[in-house]
Amino acid sequence: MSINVWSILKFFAYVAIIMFFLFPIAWIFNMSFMTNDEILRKVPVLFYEPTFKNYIGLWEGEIAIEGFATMYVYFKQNLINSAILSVGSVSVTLLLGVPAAYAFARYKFKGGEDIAFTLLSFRFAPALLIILPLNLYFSEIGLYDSYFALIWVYQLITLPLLLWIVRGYFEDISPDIEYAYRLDGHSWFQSFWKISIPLAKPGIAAASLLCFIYAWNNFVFALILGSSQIQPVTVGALAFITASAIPYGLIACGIVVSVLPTLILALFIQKYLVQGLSLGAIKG
Amino acid sequence: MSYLDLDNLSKSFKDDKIISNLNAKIEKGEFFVVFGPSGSGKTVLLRLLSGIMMADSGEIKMDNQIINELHPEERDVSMAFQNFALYPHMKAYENIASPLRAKNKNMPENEIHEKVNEIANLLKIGHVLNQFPKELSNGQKQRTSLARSLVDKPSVVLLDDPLRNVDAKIRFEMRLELPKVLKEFNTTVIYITQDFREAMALGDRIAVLYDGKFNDIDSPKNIYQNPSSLTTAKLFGDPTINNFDATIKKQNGFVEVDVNGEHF
Amino acid sequence: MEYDKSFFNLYFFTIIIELLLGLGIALLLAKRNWLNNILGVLLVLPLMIAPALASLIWRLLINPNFGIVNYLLSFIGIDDFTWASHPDTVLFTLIMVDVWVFTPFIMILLLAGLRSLPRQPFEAAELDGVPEYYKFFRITLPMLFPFILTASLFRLLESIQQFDIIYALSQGGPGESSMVFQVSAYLQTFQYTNIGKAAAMMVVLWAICYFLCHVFVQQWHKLKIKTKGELLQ
Amino acid sequence: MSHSKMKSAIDTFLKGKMSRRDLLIKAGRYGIGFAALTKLMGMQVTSALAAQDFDWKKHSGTTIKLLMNKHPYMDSMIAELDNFKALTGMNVEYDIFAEDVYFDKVTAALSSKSSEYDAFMTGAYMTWTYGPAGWCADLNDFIQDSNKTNPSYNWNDVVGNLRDACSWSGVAGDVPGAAGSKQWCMPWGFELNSVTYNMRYFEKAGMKPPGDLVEMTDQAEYFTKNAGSNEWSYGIGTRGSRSWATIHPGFMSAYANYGLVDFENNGGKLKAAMNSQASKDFHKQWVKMIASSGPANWSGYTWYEVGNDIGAGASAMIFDADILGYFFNGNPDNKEAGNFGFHGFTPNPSASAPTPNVWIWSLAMSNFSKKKDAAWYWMQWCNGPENAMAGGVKHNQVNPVRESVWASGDFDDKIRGTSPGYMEQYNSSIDGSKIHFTAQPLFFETTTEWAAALQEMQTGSNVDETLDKLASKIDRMMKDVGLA
Repeated sequence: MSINVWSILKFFAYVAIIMFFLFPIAWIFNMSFMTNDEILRKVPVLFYEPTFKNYIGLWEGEIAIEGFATMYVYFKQNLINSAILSVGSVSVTLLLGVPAAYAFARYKFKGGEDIAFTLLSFRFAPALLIILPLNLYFSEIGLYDSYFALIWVYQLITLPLLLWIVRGYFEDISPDIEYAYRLDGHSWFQSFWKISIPLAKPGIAAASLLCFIYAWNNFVFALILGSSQIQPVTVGALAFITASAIPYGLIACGIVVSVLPTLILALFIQKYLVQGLSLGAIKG
Repeated sequence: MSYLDLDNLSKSFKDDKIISNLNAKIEKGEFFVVFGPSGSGKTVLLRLLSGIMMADSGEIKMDNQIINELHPEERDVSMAFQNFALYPHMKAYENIASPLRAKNKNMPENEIHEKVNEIANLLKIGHVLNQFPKELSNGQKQRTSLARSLVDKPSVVLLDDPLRNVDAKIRFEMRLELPKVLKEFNTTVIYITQDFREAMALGDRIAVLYDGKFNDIDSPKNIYQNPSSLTTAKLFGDPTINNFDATIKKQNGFVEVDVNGEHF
Repeated sequence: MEYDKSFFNLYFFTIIIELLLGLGIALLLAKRNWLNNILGVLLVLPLMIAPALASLIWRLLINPNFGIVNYLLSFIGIDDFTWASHPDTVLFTLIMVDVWVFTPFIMILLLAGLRSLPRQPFEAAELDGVPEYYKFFRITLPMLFPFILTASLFRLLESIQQFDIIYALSQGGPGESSMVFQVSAYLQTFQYTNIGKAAAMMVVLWAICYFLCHVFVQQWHKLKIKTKGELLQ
Repeated sequence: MSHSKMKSAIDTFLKGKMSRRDLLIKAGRYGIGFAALTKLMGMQVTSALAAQDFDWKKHSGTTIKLLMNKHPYMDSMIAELDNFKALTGMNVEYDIFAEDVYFDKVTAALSSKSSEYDAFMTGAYMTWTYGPAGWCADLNDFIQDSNKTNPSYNWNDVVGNLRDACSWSGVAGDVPGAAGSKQWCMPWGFELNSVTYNMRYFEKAGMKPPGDLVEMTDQAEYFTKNAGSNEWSYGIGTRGSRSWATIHPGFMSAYANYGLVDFENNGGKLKAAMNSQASKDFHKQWVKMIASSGPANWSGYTWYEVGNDIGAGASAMIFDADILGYFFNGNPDNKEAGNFGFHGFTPNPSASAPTPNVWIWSLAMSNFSKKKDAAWYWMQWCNGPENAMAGGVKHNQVNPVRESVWASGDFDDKIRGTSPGYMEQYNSSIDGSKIHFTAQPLFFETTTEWAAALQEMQTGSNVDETLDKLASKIDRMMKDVGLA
């Protein structure tokens, strides 16, 4: 009896969660195949002839509004920019953050905690506070409007996140396992590469995914520090709104397309996320 | 000339002296048991010997070479950890093969295969080589860990209370089996335990560690019969008898034992 | 300041709801099967949409003229819900959208945490026939606590600064009802061009974050040591 | 035959040696209609300009960079940009950002004194901050310099109200355009806040567009009350976000029409006047209208939602920028496109004509530009008579700022063909249109507070009290900067 109640509750929990979190997503997906006329109805249309006009328009970058004007969108370039910025940022973060996280987890050196905390404090440096001075600074040293500068600034968001998540995972690995590997005759670097990193993989995977998402979604840094040539999809998609319409179909379509790379990455990473326990018994 | 020479070794953490001015000379091929109560610094000693920790002062000489400053991977020492420290993401076979791959860069795969199987069969784990550590029983984990420390025939094997985390039956079996296996390798063994019976059963010599140094180093028989101090004697007493709250005092040249108010 | 109250309400409610919901979902999805694996990825979708765009879409979803959410609500008798356009409902709306976007963040971290917990304590508890709730409160929760702290730390720091959802949905209105620190700092910087004043506000914000963060990190260290039982060396 | 003679006549005209009137007379003599004349001019513009006694090639090879808002004006500029490049040999780069974030970008660029951008789009209100802060250049230095400005530029062709609105002395309370004003920007396109209504709905309801605010309120209420069985959802669309943008369109236009002011100016000291009795009465009327028949989620409404709603047929009319109605009417993706009528609106029953508050998309020059002279070449081309004509006739450059474009037959034909009542609306409104706000440096602070107060009143708080509170708050703010 009690098991029944429990599983009924569980069923409703699933339904509620799916409805709340995924229904809007499904509706966005749905809208991406609709015209604005079909989207903006008092009573929603459920059956309509799906149009690929939005997708084609995004791809071609030119949307002709019949007898009125031609709308230009630079979404493809925005997508490429987002990809460069996010992949670049996450790569740099992994390169710097994983060894640093390891150092903070393993070596209790003097001032180590202070450095770790300072790095964390970058994360809560309010963007509005630093963005104007940064703009001034980057203009002065000729870094305004460069991918490099943005990837650098993105580290403020991604590096602390990765550092603090991955650090916890490293701390969970028994140091004896690493010592054992070194006593086998492997160098410090080999034990880091072959033991510590593989064992912290679920944490590194989860942190990288989050870093990627945050880099991908960043808005204000790119907006202020870059020309329209290097704007990511987040800024680009807002430009769909014109003086003659809010093309919701196109915006929905832009969201769908902009989410796809992250979704694919998440699916790819998922096996590591899931791996967590299956390696299990890290402690013995 | 002894093979392993510990000269005035000291190690402390903050203000805590764990090991102070410890001396020992260990012969080649000897089964040297370090016995001491928990918290006496046995594990620290092993870590100093293996290079995981560096001594504050004193010297460790191996074959007349000072090895204090050498990294773990540079010392011809292997170790089996109390908690096994198996690599969870590698199968038992790869766990055991690890030292072979590390120290003999170009060892052909078939030779590795041969050596791993040889030691695995000797330790009766030939049938679990294809399993991950989490799929092994504690006894099998322990044997895998031993196999890993022995497979490359190191000059010195450090065994950190290897029987502590296995159940009584296996412990009993292994106590008989271990000396035989180790003899075949003709290697110097430093074995840590806090079980005096185990120490007596296994050791060629026993060193009794407390107060940061070796207080007795002698054959099991001698230590048992002629302990150099009361503390040693107490440690080697049968635990069931000593299971009372007892105060031991030296009074008027006599030893006085005070148990629940009664004097002996 | 006049917006102290909504400031407090917004952050604390939001984070507590996100934590509880994130933990609940993580527990629900902890067991590995095809449904949970798929949901584990799909439920991250809201986080993958930039908050600025997510808010734009939510504005449409809750638009009284065209919004699907309003349409569906009318079936259960809720007509003319005022959402972000009335002081009584604006906080609810902001929290709802924030929860929608950011619960997945907590969910990912806790799910990864749950799945990396060592098994022995659970196995032992199962052998002893310990009841579920006891297992949850005495084993799962304490072991998960460092993860919970990390997740809430990041959410707290983020939501104290993050303004795009609030700005897109209510600009701090109606009236002053959802005016928070960072929205007013944004207005000072970019609309009023009182850059100095805005910077001063931001420094205060930074100091608050610094303090909160410090407390959190200390707790985090303590918990780590406690849950580990022993710290090596 | 007549064409070649006409060409030389146009040349003479373009060189500024013949008046427009003479040109038209000549054209009539050769039997050339106005439309054909315009086309002919368009073809000849580039070569004609090039033939002027003006060194268009002076900055040949220079690249300037613009910071622009995503807007139809910008689209029409880009469409003609090759002509400019051919004429001057200059290169023009531009960054375009969505309006939602555009001014953030401008503020960031200017406040960091970046020389990245040479010219940018702005509104007149913004220059009340940018100008006194030294962020943008006084364009009088260029307009009045015949060495820098081509002879056919004809600054006086730009509607006078607009020219004035883009200039200011920098002294709080001084009227824009008064003596001592600096030209912080130049008008490029503008918006009059009038009524755009759905003709189909009004016909169905048997109504004519509203004569005054009371009638508008009644009509709006009718539409809202009868929404259930009809296609529409509510009566009147206005903005309601917590922002200056809520105050400046319909609201300020109506406010001014009642003769109300935002501040009383006592010799440079400003006193908030939103809580005068007349203002309170007006607010009550306005709040009653939006609360009873505005959009259900009015507070938060931005210009694009106002446009979106009338475009999709949710609202029956809007009291907002005329061009918003124009653009949504023209875009066939909107359900109700083509059904809109335009109406110059006089809210005050005792007023004689509309008094729209005007929004002007303008061009300003960054004071940090290192290529100001070159940037000025682009600016004088961009809002020069030739390009304004091309924008108005060939593209969607409504509303053009030059009287010559409004007077052109082609433009007239184009507007009348698509937008019933639009020309009449313009003609009835333009004389009364200007910036009805008091020019002062805290414009954005005070109007944002004003919008917040409106939101409070719309959601039920007492109008009198709220306005008293607003006025004292604004007085306090003015006092803090020494203006009260």
